[in-house]
Amino acid sequence: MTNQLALLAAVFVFPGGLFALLFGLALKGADRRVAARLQGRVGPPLAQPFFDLVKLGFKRTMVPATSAGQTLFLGAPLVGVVAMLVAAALVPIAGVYAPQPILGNLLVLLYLLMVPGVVLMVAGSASGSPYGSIGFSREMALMLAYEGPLVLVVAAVALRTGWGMGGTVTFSLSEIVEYQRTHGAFLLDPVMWPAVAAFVFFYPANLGIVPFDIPEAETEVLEGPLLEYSGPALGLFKVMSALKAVVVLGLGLALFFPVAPNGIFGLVFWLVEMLVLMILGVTVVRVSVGRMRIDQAFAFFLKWPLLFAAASLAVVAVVG
Amino acid sequence: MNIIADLKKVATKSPWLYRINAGSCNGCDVELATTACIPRYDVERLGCQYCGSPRHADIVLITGPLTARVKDAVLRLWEEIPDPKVTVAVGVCPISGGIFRESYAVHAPIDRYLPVDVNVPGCPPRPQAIIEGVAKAIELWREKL
Amino acid sequence: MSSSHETVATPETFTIPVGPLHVALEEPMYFKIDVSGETVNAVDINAGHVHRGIEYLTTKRTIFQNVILTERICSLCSNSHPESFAMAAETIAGLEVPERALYLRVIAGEVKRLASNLFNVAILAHLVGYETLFMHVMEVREIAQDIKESVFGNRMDLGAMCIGGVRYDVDDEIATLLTRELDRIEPEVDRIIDTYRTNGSILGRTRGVGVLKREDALACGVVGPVARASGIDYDVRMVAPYAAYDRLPMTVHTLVDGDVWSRAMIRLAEAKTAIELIRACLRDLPGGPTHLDDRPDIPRGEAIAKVEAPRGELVYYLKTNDNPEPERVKWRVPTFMNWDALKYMLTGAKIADIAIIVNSIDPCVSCTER
Amino acid sequence: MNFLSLLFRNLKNGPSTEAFPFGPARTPARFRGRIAFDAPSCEGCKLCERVCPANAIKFTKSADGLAFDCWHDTCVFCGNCEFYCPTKSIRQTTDWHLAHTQAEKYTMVEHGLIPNMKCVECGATALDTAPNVAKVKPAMAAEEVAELRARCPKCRAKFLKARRAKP
Amino acid sequence: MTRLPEDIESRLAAVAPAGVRFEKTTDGHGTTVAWLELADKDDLFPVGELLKEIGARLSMTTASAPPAPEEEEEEETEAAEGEEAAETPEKAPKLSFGGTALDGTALELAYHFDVGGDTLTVKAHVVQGGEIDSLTPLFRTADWGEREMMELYSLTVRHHPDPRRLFIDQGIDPAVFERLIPFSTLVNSASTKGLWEKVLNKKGGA
Repeated sequence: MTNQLALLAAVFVFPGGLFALLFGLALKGADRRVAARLQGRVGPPLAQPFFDLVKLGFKRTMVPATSAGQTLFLGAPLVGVVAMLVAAALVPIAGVYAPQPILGNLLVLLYLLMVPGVVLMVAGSASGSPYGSIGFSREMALMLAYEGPLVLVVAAVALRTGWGMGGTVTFSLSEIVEYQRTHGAFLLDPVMWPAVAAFVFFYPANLGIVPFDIPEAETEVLEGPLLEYSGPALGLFKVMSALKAVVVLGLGLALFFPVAPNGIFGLVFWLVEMLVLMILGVTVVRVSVGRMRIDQAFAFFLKWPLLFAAASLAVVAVVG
Repeated sequence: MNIIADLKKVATKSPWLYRINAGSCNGCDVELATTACIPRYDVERLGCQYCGSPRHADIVLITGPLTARVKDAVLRLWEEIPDPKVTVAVGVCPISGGIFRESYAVHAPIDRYLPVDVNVPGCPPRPQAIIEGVAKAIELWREKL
Repeated sequence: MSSSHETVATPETFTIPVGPLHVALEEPMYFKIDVSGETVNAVDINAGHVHRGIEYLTTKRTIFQNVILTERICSLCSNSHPESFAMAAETIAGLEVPERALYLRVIAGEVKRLASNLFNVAILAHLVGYETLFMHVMEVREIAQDIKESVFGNRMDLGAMCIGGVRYDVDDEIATLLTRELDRIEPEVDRIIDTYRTNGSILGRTRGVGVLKREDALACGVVGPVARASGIDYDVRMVAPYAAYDRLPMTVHTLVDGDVWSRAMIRLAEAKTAIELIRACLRDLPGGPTHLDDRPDIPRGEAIAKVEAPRGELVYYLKTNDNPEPERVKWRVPTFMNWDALKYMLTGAKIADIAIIVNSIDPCVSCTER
Repeated sequence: MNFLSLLFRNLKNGPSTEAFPFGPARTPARFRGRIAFDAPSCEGCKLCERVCPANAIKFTKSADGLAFDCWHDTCVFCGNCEFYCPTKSIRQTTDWHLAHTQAEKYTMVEHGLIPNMKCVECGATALDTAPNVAKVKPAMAAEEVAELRARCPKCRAKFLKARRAKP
Repeated sequence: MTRLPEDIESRLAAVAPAGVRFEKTTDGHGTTVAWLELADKDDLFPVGELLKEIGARLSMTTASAPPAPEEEEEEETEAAEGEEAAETPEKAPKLSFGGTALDGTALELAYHFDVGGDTLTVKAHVVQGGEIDSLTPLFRTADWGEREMMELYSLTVRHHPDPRRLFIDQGIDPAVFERLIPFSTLVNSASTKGLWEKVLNKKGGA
């Protein structure tokens, strides 16, 4: 019983749910603020994403006449939010929180991370707009491109941890975190550097920022899949994207740098780490480059990230 | 009830802008782009954000004298913006037809076809004037929410 | 978007409507684009969304009102229209424009060219999704906007021209201001040129994209930076000099590749040349009046006048009779010629490049459709 | 690479955002804004009405005199009126605070009245316009102009003729 | 980019057998502006061929409908003043070069060519509702200009590849430039009047 309560709490309050949402919004706010500063502007207040969300709550949701079906159109973002809530509860925070095995492991998390992309695809096609359709095909191409390297990277981490612990592979994130806490972070382990390099490319692609914001490119396909959404339904997408930022960044920390003291200081340390990661890995990248074309992005991922990812797996396999 | 009122106050800090070009000469449009996007004026300070889809918009800025061919598209687009919304006519063309008023191809003033809330005259208005207009629109929007 | 969602012929080929109200396009225009996957097969251009019947209006207004009306055809080339119109009227009346006015006309025209060209390359960065660069170029352009507002009183429509001269003057204070602002903007323009020449994001999206070969360019009769980027050495300021251009150090820039990048580089080079021309004008500015006496009479007659607008050759034909209103005013703007070339540039392009290619001719729809 | 230096420069120099709307905005002296009309110096030639390309200026005759109205919602701020006005009675001010709500739309007007007066000489009702004395030689003194002004057009012509006749 | 050849006049006359009227002026910068009027509109195409050969570029086309001679009106007023009204015979309408009546029903088509910076304008006269050959086989750039002439005036361009309207909305009546008088109904000049009434009323009320 308490176990179930703890589970619910993990999904809806901490570290998933409310906590992840508020923190995710704060991260987005920080991203916008820092981006503004880099561009020589004042920028919006930190709480701007929160204001936006409240505002969307007051607006009317319109379902386009061209929509394939209201349930699909409105259900898609809801599925995405639920998936991200669960995913957020799956990400360990070093020294603070270890997810219960019953929720799932790294493989489940990988699947959940694909959900937002799929949701965007469904949303795009359900809206019935031609731009949505183009967004759909671009999202699909991009997912194909970045999921490959990601799987290889995760496999490398799983192998390294598994063998290090004397087993074969482990897909338990808690174990991966614990292993690094005793044997040193993978970020500092030269064997894992190709994996880190490959993972770095995964960030912007998965979070849909420049140079990989191709499916949602405002100037090409308007906002692609989100074009037809309004009001609370659009708000759900914002929630999904805020949660996703926490999950993806948290995953990165768990995979490569789960170094933190225990208890409340651990949490503070983690929050700061996440913020730094957001700014360095997302904000700075997005203000300093332009967008790629989908074919360029595809070719790019089949080159460098895949090369790094494959190399990482090979190196891990050779070194043992 | 108080919470709702507070939330509404919060909501007005996030007015998203959308612009419709109803056949303008570019002047107002370029000034709108300037106002909305560049560091010097940075309307993001006010929580404003330019959006690519009419469905995301709260404040709609219309420029141009509403030409015959663009009229239906403009009116349809305006319908697609979810309520509550505030309409701002930027430049003298949508307000009165301006210099083009007597042409066969122009349907201005635009308030014959849709309710306008704020007018920003100028040819084109300078960015600061547009910001003033947007500020007025935000006030009206708060009442409408 | 909003406009008709007509679509999907077969699973392989789509028809996507671009416009008429599209966020990537500054102005309403409407393309129907047949695509397979992400590649464009054919383009159909449907025009007329900004048709305001200005040619008709010119015959209902006096020549003095028309100087302003033509300025409102388009705010980006808003100096070239009245200049060309005034030149046509002056030719008919045989008016000798004061020397000082000729230099002042060049200053007004080049300030507009500077701002207009910077705007176009800024939009290029925006379309490439390079927001920071976009903001930076726009911020630099603000210097030109400040010049316009301080010297002429408006950020877009200068109101500099009148029949028989110019309406503004450059006194010592304004000359100092101009020099100071030019000193500020010049190094920034240099740095922007450098960025566009070397930046990977820009090069990756613009080199080899939207190529217009020289022979196609000649067939379409393209003008302005589009022609010069395809290797056609034609600039009205050079081949048919007007105002004071024959006395100024003019350089015509040409490139041969005919792609989006070349067109952007030509515009940037011309922005730089514009700065040099303004400096030369300030240095050589002769004394004397800035315009002829009040309102000269324009007798019956007809004339052709052309100027090099920021987007290329702008031609005016004016026919007057004994009325204060002209009998016929007709003009042909650069985009009218360049638009046709889009068909060559867009065929075989990627969807993602449509807006970038369209922007590369610096389309001025409001000029074209009048 | 030079792009990263731009980001760094932005960080170092801080935001270049203007204080407006939370502070004052810079307005250049030559800014062409709201039209201002000075009725006492107007000669009533109505040239501004004729050169205005946007039909923004209207003179209407009424029992009180000649009313001038310029509607700012159709004025294109081109400055033709000021440029051609022989007495510069019509000027463009630097005021650009013109944004207004729809309710105020038809009140965005610059209004002026050239009142009627009685001619001191013949007693006819005439408009109290400023006399056109720019080209009168020798130049007129202020008192003379005032004297001239108090007359109707016909008496003004007589007055000037008499003045020319004087040695 | 050659400029207008010296012998252009004789070469033009040779390809336009019905007759031409040629005029040119050169300004201080050496830029030449030339005007060529064709007696027969059907000579336009051969003239176009010659110009194509010398490397000209069709840069603009203008159609206009010269209004009916105003002399009539003026004469009426003059007649009212003087007493020669009875003496004035019904004048034959003025003719253009080539013999088209200039009574307000003829169209003047001007094709403006650019030859390396020089301008040559070729003029042809067509009666209202008449036809002219398309220059599109020679000059790609004639396409839009000719479509524009067709939507503004009642004129048919023969063999035009795409004779749809160019800019003017289908909802607007054809040949807009010819409806000079009944136009006021189409034009919303009533709008101006209405707006001014509101402006003046509001002010009065305030």
